[in-house]
Amino acid sequence: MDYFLTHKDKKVATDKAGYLLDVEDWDNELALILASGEGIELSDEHWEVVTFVRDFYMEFNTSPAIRALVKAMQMKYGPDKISSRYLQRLFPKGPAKQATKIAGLPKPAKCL
Amino acid sequence: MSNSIAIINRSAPYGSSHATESLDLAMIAGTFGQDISVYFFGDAVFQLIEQQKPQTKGVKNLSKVIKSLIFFDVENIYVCQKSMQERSIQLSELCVDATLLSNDDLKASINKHSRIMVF
Amino acid sequence: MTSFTLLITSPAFDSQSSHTAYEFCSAALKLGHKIDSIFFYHQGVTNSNNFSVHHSDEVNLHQLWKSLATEYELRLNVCVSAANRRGIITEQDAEEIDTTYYNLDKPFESVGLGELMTSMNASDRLVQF
Amino acid sequence: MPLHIIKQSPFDSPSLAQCKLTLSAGDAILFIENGIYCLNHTDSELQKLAENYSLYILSPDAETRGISNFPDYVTAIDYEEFVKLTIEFSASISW
Repeated sequence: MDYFLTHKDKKVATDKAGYLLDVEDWDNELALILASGEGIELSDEHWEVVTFVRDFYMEFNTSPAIRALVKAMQMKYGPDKISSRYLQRLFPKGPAKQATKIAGLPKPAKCL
Repeated sequence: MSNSIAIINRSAPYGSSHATESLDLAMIAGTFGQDISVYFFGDAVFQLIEQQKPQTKGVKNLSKVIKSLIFFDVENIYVCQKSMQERSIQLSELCVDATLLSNDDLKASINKHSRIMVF
Repeated sequence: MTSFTLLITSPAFDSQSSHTAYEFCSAALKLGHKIDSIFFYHQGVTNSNNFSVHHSDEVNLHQLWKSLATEYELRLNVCVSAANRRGIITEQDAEEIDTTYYNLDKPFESVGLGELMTSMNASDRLVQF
Repeated sequence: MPLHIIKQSPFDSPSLAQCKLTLSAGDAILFIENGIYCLNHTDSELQKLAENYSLYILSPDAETRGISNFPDYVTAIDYEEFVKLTIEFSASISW
């Protein structure tokens, strides 16, 4: 079975859980659609995390699990601002899961 | 010492799945707060070459993945000096700031661990 | 008594190592030692494939592990990601990819790699095959 | 002090050569599976190795391969003794 989102009159392929199959399909408007599917209205704080997660993936070819995400973001924004609680508040169903989905990245490995 | 983990990599990247699944394991060990050391030995030193450029979509650039280890709390990265020399690789060609170990240091370092895995 | 975690990273049929692990495990149990878990990772996950078919006069490691696990109540843990990549899936995985067939069944259990960490921390020794 | 387990033939794998680089006083080597063929590998100089390290061979694997007369510098063991070795040594490395 094929799964997809419709965006700009085009079909964008996803997996069954709604993660994009091709990171290159992503753009800012698609992020809004993906976010609304998660019941999240993207604030500036959300965008900061989503952009960070996407940049991390592009730089390291791997999605950051929650601890790695906190550690990497703290290095950039400082420990006062970033904590796992802060990320959890922005992405209640799990920052690693939801932020990667909205950032157009593949579903994180089940290994964790 | 009691529960420290050593992962000895000795396989070249891309030709087999050893490198990929070994790195997955290292990341999870780090994430679980284990005391972990990762060794690059024999052909595995090729995993550390900075200038890797996979040409196939869906094949991850392992040098990039190795660079991310630090965020997964994998901080002890060691590379065998002899293996580098044998393959005429310079330290400047590596993608991370790995600790270069002489043969004696390599032995001593590995011997500190009680859980040793080879990939 | 010593407790062991056995890590199996070699394939079930294509290498002898999984069979060595089985013999080692049997010997350790006979000597009264404890096996905390047998963890299948990398190519070792093929040990859990229920769809492997063998002639009746050939070793069937999948069945041997099952019998041993049932007799001694052993934990046969299989890394979910390594298994899925090699076409070995549970009933739940099958639902996720819209298929009705699955080939990983009890007492093999699909788990995350964190289970390996937990098991190693509980054991006196780790031996890789 | 690890127990080094060699399971690949020295003729097609660097296992024994790599293991040798990490040996230190008190270590032991156990030959199993195709590692048994190390006995046939003259370049490996096992006899010399035996002067400093304990060498063991898993006898069921040797006999499977048609090797039953072991040189006196290796000790032939069975699976139960294999288990005991992994307990005697603080760690094992499967090359």
